[in-house]
Amino acid sequence: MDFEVTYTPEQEAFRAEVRAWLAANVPPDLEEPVDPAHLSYEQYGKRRELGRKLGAKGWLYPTYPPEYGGGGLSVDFALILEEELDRYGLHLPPYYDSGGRLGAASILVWGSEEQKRYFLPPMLTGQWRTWQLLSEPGAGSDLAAVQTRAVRDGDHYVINGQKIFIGSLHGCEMMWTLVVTDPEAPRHHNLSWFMIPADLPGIEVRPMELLTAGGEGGASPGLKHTVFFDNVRVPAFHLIGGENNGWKVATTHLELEHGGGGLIRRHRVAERFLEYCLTTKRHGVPLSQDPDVRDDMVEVYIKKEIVRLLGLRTYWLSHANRPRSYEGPQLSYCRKVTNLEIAEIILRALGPYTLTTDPAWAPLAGLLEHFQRAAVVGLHPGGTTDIQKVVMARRLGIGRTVREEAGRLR
Amino acid sequence: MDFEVTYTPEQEAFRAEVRAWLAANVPPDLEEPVDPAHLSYEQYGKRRELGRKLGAKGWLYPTYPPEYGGGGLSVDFALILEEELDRYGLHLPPYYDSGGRLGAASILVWGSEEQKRYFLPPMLTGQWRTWQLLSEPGAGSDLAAVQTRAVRDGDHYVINGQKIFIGSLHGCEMMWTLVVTDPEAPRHHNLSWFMIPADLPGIEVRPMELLTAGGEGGASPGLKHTVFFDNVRVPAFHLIGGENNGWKVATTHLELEHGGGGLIRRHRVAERFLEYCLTTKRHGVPLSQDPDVRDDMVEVYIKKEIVRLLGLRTYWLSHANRPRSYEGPQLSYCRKVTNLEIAEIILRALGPYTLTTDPAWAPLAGLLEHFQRAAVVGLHPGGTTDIQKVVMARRLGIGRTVREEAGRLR
Amino acid sequence: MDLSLSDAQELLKASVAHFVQQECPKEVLLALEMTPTGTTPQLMRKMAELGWLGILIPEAYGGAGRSFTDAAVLFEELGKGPVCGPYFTSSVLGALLVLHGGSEEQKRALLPQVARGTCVLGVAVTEADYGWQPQAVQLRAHRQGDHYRLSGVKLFVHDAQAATHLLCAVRTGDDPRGGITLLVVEVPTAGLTVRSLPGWMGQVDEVRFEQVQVPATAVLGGVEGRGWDVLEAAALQAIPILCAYKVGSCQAVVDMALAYSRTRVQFGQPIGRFQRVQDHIIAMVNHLDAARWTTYEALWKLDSGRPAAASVHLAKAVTSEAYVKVCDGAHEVHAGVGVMREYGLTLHTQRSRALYHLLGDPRTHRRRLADALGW
Amino acid sequence: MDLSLSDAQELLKASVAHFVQQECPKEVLLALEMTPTGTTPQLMRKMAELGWLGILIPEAYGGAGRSFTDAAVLFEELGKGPVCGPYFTSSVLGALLVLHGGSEEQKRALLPQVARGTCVLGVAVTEADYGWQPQAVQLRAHRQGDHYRLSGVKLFVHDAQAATHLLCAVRTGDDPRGGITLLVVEVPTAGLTVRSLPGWMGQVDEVRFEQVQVPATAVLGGVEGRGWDVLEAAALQAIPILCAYKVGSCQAVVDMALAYSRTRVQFGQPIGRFQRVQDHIIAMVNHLDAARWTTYEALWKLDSGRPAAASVHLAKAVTSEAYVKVCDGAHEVHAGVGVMREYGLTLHTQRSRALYHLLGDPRTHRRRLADALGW
Repeated sequence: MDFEVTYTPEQEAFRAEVRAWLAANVPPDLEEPVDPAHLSYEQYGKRRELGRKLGAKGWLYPTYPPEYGGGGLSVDFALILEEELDRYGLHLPPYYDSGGRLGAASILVWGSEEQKRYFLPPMLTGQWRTWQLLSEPGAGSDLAAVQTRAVRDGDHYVINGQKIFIGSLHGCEMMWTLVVTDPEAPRHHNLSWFMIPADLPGIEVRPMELLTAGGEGGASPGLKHTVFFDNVRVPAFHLIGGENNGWKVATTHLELEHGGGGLIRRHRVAERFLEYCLTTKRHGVPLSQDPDVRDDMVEVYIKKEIVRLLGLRTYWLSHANRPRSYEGPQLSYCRKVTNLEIAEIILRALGPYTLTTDPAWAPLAGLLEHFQRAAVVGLHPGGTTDIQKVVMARRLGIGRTVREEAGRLR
Repeated sequence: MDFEVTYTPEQEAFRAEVRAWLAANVPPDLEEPVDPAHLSYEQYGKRRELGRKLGAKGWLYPTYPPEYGGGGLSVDFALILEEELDRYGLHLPPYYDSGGRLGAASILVWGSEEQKRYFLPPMLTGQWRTWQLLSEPGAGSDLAAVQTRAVRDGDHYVINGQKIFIGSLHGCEMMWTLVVTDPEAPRHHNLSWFMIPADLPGIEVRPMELLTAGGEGGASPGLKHTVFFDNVRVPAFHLIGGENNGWKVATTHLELEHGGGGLIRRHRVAERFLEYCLTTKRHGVPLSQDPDVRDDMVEVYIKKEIVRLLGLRTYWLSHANRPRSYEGPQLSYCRKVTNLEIAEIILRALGPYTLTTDPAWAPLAGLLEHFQRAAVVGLHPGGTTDIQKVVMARRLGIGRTVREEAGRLR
Repeated sequence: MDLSLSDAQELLKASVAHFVQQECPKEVLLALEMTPTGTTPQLMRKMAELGWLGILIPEAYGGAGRSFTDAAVLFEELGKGPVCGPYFTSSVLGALLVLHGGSEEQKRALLPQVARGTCVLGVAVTEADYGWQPQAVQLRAHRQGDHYRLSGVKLFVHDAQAATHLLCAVRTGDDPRGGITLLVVEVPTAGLTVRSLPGWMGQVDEVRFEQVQVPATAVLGGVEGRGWDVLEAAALQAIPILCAYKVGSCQAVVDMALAYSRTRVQFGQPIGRFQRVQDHIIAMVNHLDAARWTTYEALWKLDSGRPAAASVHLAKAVTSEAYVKVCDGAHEVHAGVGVMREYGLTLHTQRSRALYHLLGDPRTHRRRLADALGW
Repeated sequence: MDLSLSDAQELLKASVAHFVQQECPKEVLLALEMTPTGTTPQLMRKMAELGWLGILIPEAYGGAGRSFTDAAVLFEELGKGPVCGPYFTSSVLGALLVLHGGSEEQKRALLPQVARGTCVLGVAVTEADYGWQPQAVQLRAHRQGDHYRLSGVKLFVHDAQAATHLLCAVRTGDDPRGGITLLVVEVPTAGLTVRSLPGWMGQVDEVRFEQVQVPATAVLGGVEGRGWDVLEAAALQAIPILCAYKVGSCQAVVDMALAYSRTRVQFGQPIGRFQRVQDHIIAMVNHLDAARWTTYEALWKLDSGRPAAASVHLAKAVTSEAYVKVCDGAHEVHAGVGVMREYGLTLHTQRSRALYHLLGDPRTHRRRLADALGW
């Protein structure tokens, strides 16, 4: 077993190259607001620009095929890239683009060659940012119950409906979604999967007022929206995977939503909390010397380490193309539950300081206050904890002799 | 609100009477072995004898109607009795007789007047000890799936089948059980409920080898058995509640099995653990002064207090004949889970001492070792924790507009 | 033994429930949550008229003079809202401080006004080194002739923005406990600034003293050094009422989840038919009932004159954790809908966190429970 | 990065699995559980022949000289049984103690025999004041000429009944840590009695010394005062292998519950279709995987020469709790069947408790984790 990249000379050279490139190309004035909803348009622009530069080198999607704009690199090289970006507090992509990450994978698996050549390069090279549109008012955990309709009209489809909990700050170029194309067909055989240009007439986007605009603390998408489709005409070419085959297409991005791609990002909040306790003195003594705080720190450390290891294992399975089963939803479940647990340990350890953003009093510029809210909000996106367990149970074969297979990622 | 009996002069007098009577009648050499499976036949005899004496005064079943051998007392008087018995570490009845407690209630609710006059007095006055026979190899949580058959033959029924996890040490005089009388009828309409003399030909009783012979630590039944019925002929008069009405009869004793009668017994193991920590010195200092042990003690104390209060509330609801709903199974669930939690806190607090019965080294004469096993075994009798939650959910009306009613207790 | 409420308590419960429904529906609470005081003059007046702002104040001082359990019934219903505002701080904790520590003159001056709602008491104890131990009170009041001079900060003070008088724990001596005095500081006073703290905490404030002069007559009870004893005595009685507020909150959140479990349909059936959803709610109910009965027993001990300290610490530890966990469970049940502000669940989620440390967090009360048990 | 086992490790895994299946089926383990040693001469011989008793012992001393991860693979499979017996104590902890602390002569005398199974090492550290801190070692060895004299008790010693040699931590000086020496005590020795402790703990013993004389040459490494350093160094490497044993145990218990979830039918369907049963098993799998990957990372750090202390403490804290919780979950799944002795689940339940404190309980390792992280 080897838990790290064991560096070959070639890889050492790659790391040096990446490090030099990042030093030259990461804007020095990149800011990361505590609350992603506060990301300025200017700052967002800098991140998009960096994304395009990474994309031009194939480093935005390093393991994707080069013919579609990816880097064609193996997992070890991709890990080096992630590690070096992490030194800047960045990850791939360096802005919120879950629609790109999940959508590109889906198109790679289910799109026609023509569609891959059309849609993937702008996604993989950072030209497009893409939103995923899944939940509807009547279809949350039960995603297959979506009601948004697409009706064929010549070489277009006409889409009507409403999607909620969508997107991020500062809009997007492209959207993808799951819609009903055959209302008469049985469940899971009635849906189709569309890529939709965001600027088509009839699309309206309205912000939602949530407990937090952000997501799960450090991996948060910013603002969420309701998206309305009013007779939106989408070219038939934008239907991926064939009519009424949408649920199959969805299994790929759901696998990623359910954690199947793994997680190698550090737990920024946990780490900064630990650092805060080590460096903040009370009565001249670091907080970490208070036995109760120290026990709380250990608790946080253990929890984040377990999630880190489950994330690393799943990342390896996915990127080394090993057989996967329940590991994705397990990671997702543990991450969600752990975040809430960590939030409550921090609340206990640091008291009401954890609840304010006051410039004079808030530790870590309000990061902890945001995390208190984000950990609650983070319980549901990408599938509730209950849904993760539904998938885990099927994959583990609990009460079943036939185990459900994990969604295809390539 | 009043959490205690507020003593009227009449009640004060009753307490004095009870106290004097107990002083005169509780054998001074009553022993309670740590493991109920070690109760000698002689000691068992003393307990039975005390039970008969209590029964003669109507104090064995103090709130039951006097015409059937009960005491006809109100809840406050019954509580005084329990409190005074508790000073001897006893409770009603002073030996394991869950079959009597649960069976008597069922007969009181569902028996004909003639049956009540025949069956109740020997039960309520301690002449009979009764075993309940519920689980079968194929029917545990799913009790209604029992397969034991009773076939009418003249003025008798002929019973064949097998029951497991039955009874206690030193046998019984009577058994009751749930059997199939109409294999063609739908679920819950195919069963009948029988009182069966234990000495009928064709009944065979074999001990089972379990992790512990005991139950939930301090409230434990001793040994469990498999009971085989081989063409056992039972008079038709012994059918309670009518043919194929057995499931309704069962709702009464299941309500009690699921905690519906409440609990006012002290948590002997928790209390003795706390006392042990307060009085046992290590390096000249009581264990309770060790900050970790002290925190563990508080944890145990809080858990047992919550169960005590839920038990008291449920006891009051039941004995004051107030509307009941989810409270019984909630109590049962919390008690089971809490016992296991307390066992693990004790394991953590006191180390491997908790696991030995060695005369030289075991604290509290091995009580804690027995509790380690008993807390595990106690998860399932009287309905698993999952089953308690099934009942709670129905009673709370989770996902249902119609709430299931609690089983009748009178 | 009788674990039911009295008829009078049932009546009070019903009228508070009606009041909350009429005067503090969700839309009003969503708006009040964003205000510095959490209340309005109209609400204060109505509650005063109903006698609720003086519920614990003896009739001799213009109050209703009712029992702790009665007050708990009131606050349990307010907790269901959850109704924000300075009612607990002023009419329970503040009033009890004056009752336990005030001179006859101070009682006559303050308590009738508290009952009428024309005086609102705030209680400023905690500071930058947050905690509810006497050592944490470090703001020093320097005696200079017939007044004290104060400079410093009280932090995480609940409801200070609504207060007309702040009961401030200050240090007048070095003895950790015996050096603490309570001062009645009128608002406004020169040099005193009260500022709402931004974030996820509701009506919690910073109170800043810059060379504030307070007359010597402002010492609660007229004698220095009694502050902590008075605070402990008042807190012992106030805490179960705060617990009752949380019990009401837990009940409201459980009811919300139960209702949603019946109406929200996914996978072709009400979500409450799924055992996982059931288990979230069952865990919530278990927390609720633990909170309820530990709280009620503490109230009964207080009202019946029994030693109550252990029960009070127990109830506080249990209810504070229960409220947080009940809200967590509700978010599991509600998923997306639960975090939409207009739905109203997050009013509770926020209060469950903001009230977690008030008058001592669970860990503090667990340790004090051990002490109270004589361990 | 590669988180898979090597081909050689997969081969080892398969042969151990085959061995456990053939030589230690459930019936055998149920019988061995009741014996003082937990093993038989035949089993010892077979394992020696397969090279497993010397898996960590360098080839120079007659062992197989394999890596920590290799040893972990062996013990993970043994844990699935769960196979009892002195294998971990003797061939891992004991052998590592001799390797770290023994003189060349002692290594040559003991290690080849350990590998052959003709010598079985026991490790006696804990006493009546139970704990794995140096302060807890109080049994004093008095030097008298060319021998030491010992009187006292070692308590909760695992596998002492099987041992031919006990490595005893004794006090030869007052320094809490520097005053500890390891003595190699042969069994039998006059005045030494080893007694099985009754109860729910398997092969755990009391070792009593009454005026026992041990030659001065029995000091491990020949120099006094190094005992604790040696013990810590050996424990750091032994613990992840004990963790791997528990990982295997957790896996076996999960597999048992999975199988039962498919075959046990209640309410007309396999019980595993009920979400509550699923959730018990899911929680078990989460514990298992936390145990597995914390353990594997610690092993990797050991084998690759990285600083491993923090990972070792982490793994020990996590796996000890995991094993207990996994067994609890399995009992929820199995209900009555699970507590029937012949079913075999309780073999694990017992071991999960009996191994909980061995080499330090989770609380100890949590605290040491903080220290190891430099906090």
